[in-house]
Amino acid sequence: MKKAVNDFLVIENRALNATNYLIRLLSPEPLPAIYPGQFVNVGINDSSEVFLRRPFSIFEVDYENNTLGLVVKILGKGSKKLSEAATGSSISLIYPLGKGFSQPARADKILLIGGGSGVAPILFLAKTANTPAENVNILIGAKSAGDHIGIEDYRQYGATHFTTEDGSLGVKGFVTQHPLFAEEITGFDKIYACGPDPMMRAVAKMAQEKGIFCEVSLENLMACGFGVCLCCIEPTVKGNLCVCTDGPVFNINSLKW
Amino acid sequence: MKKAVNDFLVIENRALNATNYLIRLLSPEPLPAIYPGQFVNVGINDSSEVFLRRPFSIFEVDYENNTLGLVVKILGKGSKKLSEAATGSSISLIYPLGKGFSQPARADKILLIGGGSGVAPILFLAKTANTPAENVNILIGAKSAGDHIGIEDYRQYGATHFTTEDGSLGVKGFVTQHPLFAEEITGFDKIYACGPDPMMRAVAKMAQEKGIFCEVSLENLMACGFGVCLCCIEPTVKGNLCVCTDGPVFNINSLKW
Amino acid sequence: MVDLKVKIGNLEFKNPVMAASGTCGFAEELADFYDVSELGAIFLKGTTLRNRAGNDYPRMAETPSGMLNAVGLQNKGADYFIETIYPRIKDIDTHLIVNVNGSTIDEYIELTEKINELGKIPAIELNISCPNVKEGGMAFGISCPSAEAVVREVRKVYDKTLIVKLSPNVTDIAEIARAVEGQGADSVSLVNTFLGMAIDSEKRTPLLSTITGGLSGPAIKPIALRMVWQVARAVKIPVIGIGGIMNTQDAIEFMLAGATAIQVGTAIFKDPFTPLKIIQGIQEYLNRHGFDSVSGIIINKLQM
Amino acid sequence: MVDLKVKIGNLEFKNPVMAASGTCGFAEELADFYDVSELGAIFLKGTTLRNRAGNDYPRMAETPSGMLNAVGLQNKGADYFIETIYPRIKDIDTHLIVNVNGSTIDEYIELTEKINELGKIPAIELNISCPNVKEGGMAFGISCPSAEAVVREVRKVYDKTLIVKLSPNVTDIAEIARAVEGQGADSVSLVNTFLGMAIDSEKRTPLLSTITGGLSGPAIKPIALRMVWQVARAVKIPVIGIGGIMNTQDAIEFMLAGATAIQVGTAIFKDPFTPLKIIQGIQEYLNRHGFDSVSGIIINKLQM
Ligand SMILES: Cc1cc2nc3c(=O)[nH]c(=O)nc-3n(C[C@H](O)[C@H](O)[C@H](O)COP(=O)(O)OP(=O)(O)OC[C@H]3O[C@@H](n4cnc5c(N)ncnc54)[C@H](O)[C@@H]3O)c2cc1C
Ligand SMILES: Cc1cc2nc3c(=O)[nH]c(=O)nc-3n(C[C@H](O)[C@H](O)[C@H](O)COP(=O)(O)OP(=O)(O)OC[C@H]3O[C@@H](n4cnc5c(N)ncnc54)[C@H](O)[C@@H]3O)c2cc1C
Ligand SMILES: Cc1cc2nc3c(=O)[nH]c(=O)nc-3n(C[C@H](O)[C@H](O)[C@H](O)COP(=O)(O)O)c2cc1C
Ligand SMILES: Cc1cc2nc3c(=O)[nH]c(=O)nc-3n(C[C@H](O)[C@H](O)[C@H](O)COP(=O)(O)O)c2cc1C
Ligand code: FES
Ligand code: FES
Repeated sequence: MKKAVNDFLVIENRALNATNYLIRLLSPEPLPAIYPGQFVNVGINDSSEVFLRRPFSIFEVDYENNTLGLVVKILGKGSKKLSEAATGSSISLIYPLGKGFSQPARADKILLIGGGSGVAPILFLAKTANTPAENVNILIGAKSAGDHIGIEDYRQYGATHFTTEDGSLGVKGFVTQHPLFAEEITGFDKIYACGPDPMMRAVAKMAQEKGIFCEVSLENLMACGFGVCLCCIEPTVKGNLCVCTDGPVFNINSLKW
Repeated sequence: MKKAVNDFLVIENRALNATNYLIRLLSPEPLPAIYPGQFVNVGINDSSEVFLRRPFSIFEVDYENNTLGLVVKILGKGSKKLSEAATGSSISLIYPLGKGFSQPARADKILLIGGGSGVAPILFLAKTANTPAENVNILIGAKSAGDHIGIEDYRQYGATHFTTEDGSLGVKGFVTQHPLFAEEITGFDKIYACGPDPMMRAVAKMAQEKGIFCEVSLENLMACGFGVCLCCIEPTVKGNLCVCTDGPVFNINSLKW
Repeated sequence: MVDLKVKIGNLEFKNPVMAASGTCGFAEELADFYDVSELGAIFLKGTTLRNRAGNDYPRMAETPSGMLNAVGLQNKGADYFIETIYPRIKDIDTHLIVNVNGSTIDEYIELTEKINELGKIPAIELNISCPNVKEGGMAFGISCPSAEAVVREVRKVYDKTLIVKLSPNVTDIAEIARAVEGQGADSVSLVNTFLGMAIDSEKRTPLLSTITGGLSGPAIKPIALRMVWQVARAVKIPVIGIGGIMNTQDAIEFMLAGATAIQVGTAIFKDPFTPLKIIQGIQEYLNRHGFDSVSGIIINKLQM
Repeated sequence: MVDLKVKIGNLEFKNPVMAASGTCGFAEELADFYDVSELGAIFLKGTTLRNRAGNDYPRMAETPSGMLNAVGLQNKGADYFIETIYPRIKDIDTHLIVNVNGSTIDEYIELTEKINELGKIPAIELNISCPNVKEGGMAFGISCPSAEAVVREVRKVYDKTLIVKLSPNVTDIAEIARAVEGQGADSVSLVNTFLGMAIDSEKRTPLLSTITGGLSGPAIKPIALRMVWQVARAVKIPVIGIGGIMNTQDAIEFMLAGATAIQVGTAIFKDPFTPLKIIQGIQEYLNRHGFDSVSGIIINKLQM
C-alpha cells in the first residue's frame, strides 16, 4: 500500500482535559483513504530527548478539508512536546499506517469499547461504521469524569455508556464491570476494543469465553511503524507478527493472550 | 570568583539586522558586578542538535532592573535557536565568566575596535570606561551597511567610525584600512579589539609593531566556560592558558600570534 | 550531471548510498514510499538458513540520539526467502544483497551456497557481527581466527562479491579487517551495532527482553567514523561506512574518512526518504566543491 | 534521613556521587559555584609526573548527545600539584582522589609514590585508559598483560585505596577488570571515553588537532551501562560507574546495573550543579522506593 511522509500544518490544538489534546492537522496533499484503526507516525520536532517518531491512531479524517485529527495523551517526553505544538507549526507524519478494524456488517450488533486515549480509533470506527446507530453501543472507560475525553457527542452514532474507576461518571469500575459487558455481552455479534493492555486482555478473555468475535488494537513500542525494523512484534498463532503492518488491529483468536 | 547558574527570563528579543539579535534577560537574583569582556554560557533549550552551552559576551548590564543584554549573531544551530527565544521563555546562564578588559586610565587615548558580533564587548567597554568621550575612538567594521549592528547611538561615548567591505557605510575596506588605524595609530595609548580572528590578528600585528598596548577578546571553542575542561586553550608565553578563565581578554604580548 | 558510480569488487553501483540490513526489510516496505531502484544497493534483512522467531518483546529502547534493538534475526529462513520473497523482488533495478547469518560455519556455507544459486543476487554481506543472537553472530567477528575461518570457508563456495560486515565491539577493528581481507573478502562494511543496555529505573528492570541489545543511530557516529578511518588506512579493499548516518553531511564525513560507499540504517525509521535525500545531497556537494565524480571525494580523502 | 554512605576498599564515602577526572578541574573551579565538600568524592584532573602542555587547539567537537575531547592530559606535573595546588585544596572535607597517568610503568610508580606522601589524598585512580596521549595511556588498558603489569607494580608501592580506570575500547572489558582485580585493585571505575572522530565536511578537515579524540556524554550511556553490568558480574570489588550520567535516573540505572558509586563527567559542563542534584535525587528515590540506605539499591540490583 502506498505510504507517504509529509509535513502537516497544525490548524488546531485543543486541550480536551488535563492530559489529552485534540490536534487537527492539514495535509499538504489530498489524503488517501484512511480507515479506523490506522495510525500515523509523528515526528517530534526539536527535542533533545526524543529520537524516534511516536505512533498515534487517527481519530478523524475530513477529506473535504484535507485534515486529520489525533487525540494525544501526555505520557512522556514525546507526547508532551506534541501537546505543545503551536497552531501554524508543522509536524511530519508518516501515513497511513497499519491495517484497521474489519467493517462490521449492517445487521451486526456491535460493542465498541475504548479506554483512555484508546477511544480515538474506537470513536472513528463508531463514526464510519455502516451499522445503524441502534445496533451500536459505545462503552468508554476512564479513571474519573475529568479524564473522560469529551470531544463531541457520539450519541448519534450509538448508545453511549461510561465507566469510571471512582464512579464520578457512569458505572463505577472498569469497562468489564459495566452491565452491558458483564451481563449482556452475549447479545453482541462483534466487539471492538482499544485501551490499556489490562483492559483489552480482560475484554478479550470474556469474548473468547463466550465465543464472540472480537478485535483489539495494540500499542506495542515501535521504531519505524512501516514494517522494516521488526521491533513491534506480537506473538500470534502465525508466529511473531508486526503490530505496525499486520496490525495494530488483531482478532483476539490470533493472539496468544 | 563566585559564579552562578540561573534561569533568566527573556524580556526582549529584537532583530538588529538580518543575522544579529539583541536579547535582554531578567535575572532572578541581584546581579553581581560584571565587567566588559566577561561572558555568559547559555543553555540552548530543547534542541536535538545542540548538546553543549554556547558562550556569549555580555553587551550591557542594568543593575537597577537586574537585566543583562546579549548580542547574538546567527552562525549555526545554537545561535539560531537562541535567536528564536520567545519573550517570556527562560534561558539558563552560567555567569559571570572570564576576565574582562583592563580599565583604561582617564588620560589614556583609546581606540576600541569591534567587528561583527565582537562589537558587543567593545561597546560595553565604551559605555563603562572612565575615559572621557573626547579620548575615545570607536571603530566598527562590518561586511556592509546592512550588517552593521546599530543598537543605540554610541557617539556620546566616543567618536564613532565605520568601515564596510563594500563601502556602503564609512570607509571601504577592513578596520585596519581605516585612516584612524592605518595612519593615526601611534596617537593611541591603548587599543581594545574584538571580532573575527583575522581582524584581531591584523590589529595585533600593527599594535605590536608600533609598540602600542593592545588587548583582544578571543572566541575559542568552549565546552564548560569555567575552567574545568581545558578545551578552550590558547598558546601563550606562559604556556597553554584557558580562554574562559585566563581570558577571554588577552594582552597581545602574551599571545603567540 | 556528476558521476555517482562506485565499484566494489567487480560490481558497479549506480551510487554509493545504500540501505542497511535490518532497516529496509526486503525492499518491498520501502517501495511503498518510492522507487527503490534509485538506491545504490539494498542490503536485505538478515537471513538465516532456517526460520528464526527472533527475541521476545520488548525488542527496542530509545536512547539519547539513538536506539537499542534486540530483534535477533527474526526471518523465515532461506527457503522461504528463495521461494516467496526473491521472486517478488528480483526485478528491482538495483543490487539486492543478502545479509548472510549463521550460528556455525557450516550454516554460513550452506546458506551462501543457496543464495549463490540466485541469479539476481550479485553479492552477499557476511554478517559476523550481530550482537543479538546467542550462538554465532558477533562471536565470529570479535576475534581474528574465527573471522578468518568463516570468511575462508565462505570464499571457497562463493565467487560473486563478498562483503564482510564487521563488529565495532572489538579492541582493534583494523586488525579484523586485515584478517578478512587476507581471506579474500572483496569489501568490509562497518559498523554493526554496539552492544548496549537500557534499564527502567522506576520499574527496576531491563528495557529489553534480552537485557542487552545493539546501539545504532547518531550517538555512535563518532566511533563508527573513527573505525572507518582506521580500517580504510589498514586495507586495500573498499570500505562501506555505516553508523548514524542521518544526512548528506554525515555521508560525506564517512567518505572523507575513506569509505567508498555508505549504508543508511536507523535514519530510515525516522524518514524512509533519507537515502534519496542523501543521493541528491551528494550531487549538490560534488557540484559545490567542483568534483566530476563521487570517486573524487574518496580519492581526495582526508590526508591524515 | 536515608543513609547514602558507600564503601570502596577501606574508604567510606559520604555518598556515591562523585565528580569525574578532567571534568571538575582541581575542585577549586567547582567551588566557585558551591560547597564541594557535599560531593561523595572529587577525582582531580589527570596528573602526570612532569608538566604536559597537552594537545594543540582545537581539542573539542560537539557530537550528537555528546562531545569529543582531545585535551591530552594537560597539567603542570606532580611537583606543581604537590607544592601549589594540594596545599590550597587539602582541607576540602571530602575525599580528593588523584588521577594518576604515565607513559611508562616507572612513571606510574614514581608519581604514585609522590602522591602516597600526601596525607589528605586517601586514594588514587590509576588511569590506564586515556585515549588522547601518544604514549602509554590507553595502551596499558586495552590488554590484560599490560593492565596487570602496571597495577601489580603500583600496588607494590601503594597501600591506600587503589581504583583502576578502565577503557571501553576493548573487546572484553570484564576480562580486563578481572585481570586488575587479580593484581589487587580495590575498585574499578569505568568507562573512560570512547575513541571517536569528527570531520568538517565542508572544510574537509578533521575537527580535532589530533584527528581522533575521546567521546563522552549521554551518547555513550547505553554502552557504558552494559559494560558496568558485565564488569559488576565479573568481579567482587566495587565498581564505579561512569559514562553519560546526566541526572538521577541515569545514576540509578548504573547502580541497578551493579555500580557502588558513580562519577559525573560531561554533565558538569552543562550544569556544574548536576552532582548535587543527583545526591538530592537519589535521596528522593530511596524514600519513594522505601530503601533505608543507598546500599539497598545496590544489593537489590537487577537480578539478571
Ligand atoms: C498503533 C498505536 C496507536 C496509538 N494511538 C495513540 C493515540 O491515539 N493516542 C495516544 O495518546 N497514544 C497512542 N498511542 C500510544 C503513544 O504512541 C504513546 O503514548 C507515545 O508513543 C508515548 O511517547 P512519549 O514520548 O510521550 O513517552 P515516553 O517518554 O517515550 O515514555 C513514557 C513511558 O511510557 C512508556 N510507553 C511509551 N510508549 C508506550 C507504548 N506504546 N506502550 C506502552 N508503554 C509505552 C515508556 O516505556 C515510558 O515508561 C498509540 C500507540 C500505537 C503503537
Ligand atoms: C568568550 C566568547 C564570547 C562570545 N561572544 C559572542 C557574542 O557576544 N555574540 C555572538 O554572536 N557570538 C559570540 N561568541 C561566539 C559564539 O559563541 C558562537 O557563535 C556560537 O557558539 C556558535 O554556536 P552555534 O551553535 O550557532 O554554531 P555551531 O552550529 O556550533 O557552529 C557553526 C559553525 O561555526 C563554527 N563555530 C562555532 N563557534 C565558533 C567559535 N566560537 N569560533 C569559531 N568558530 C565557531 C563551528 O565550528 C561551525 O563550523 C563568543 C564566543 C566566545 C568564546
Ligand atoms: C532494528 C535493527 C535491525 C538490524 N538488523 C540487522 C541485520 O539483520 N543484519 C545486519 O547485518 N545488521 C542489522 N542491523 C544493523 C544495521 O544494519 C547497521 O549496521 C547499524 O544499525 C548501524 O547503522 P545506523 O546507525 O545507521 O543504524 C540492524 C539495525 C537495527 C537498528
Ligand atoms: C574534557 C574531558 C577531559 C577528561 N580528562 C580526563 C582525565 O584527565 N583523566 C581521566 O581519567 N578521565 C578523563 N576524562 C574522562 C571522564 O573522566 C569520564 O570518564 C568520561 O568523560 C565519561 O563520562 P561522562 O560521559 O560522564 O563524561 C575526561 C573527559 C572529558 C570530557
Ligand atoms: S515498528 Fe518497525 S516493524 Fe513495526
Ligand atoms: S571552556 Fe572549559 S576550560 Fe575553558
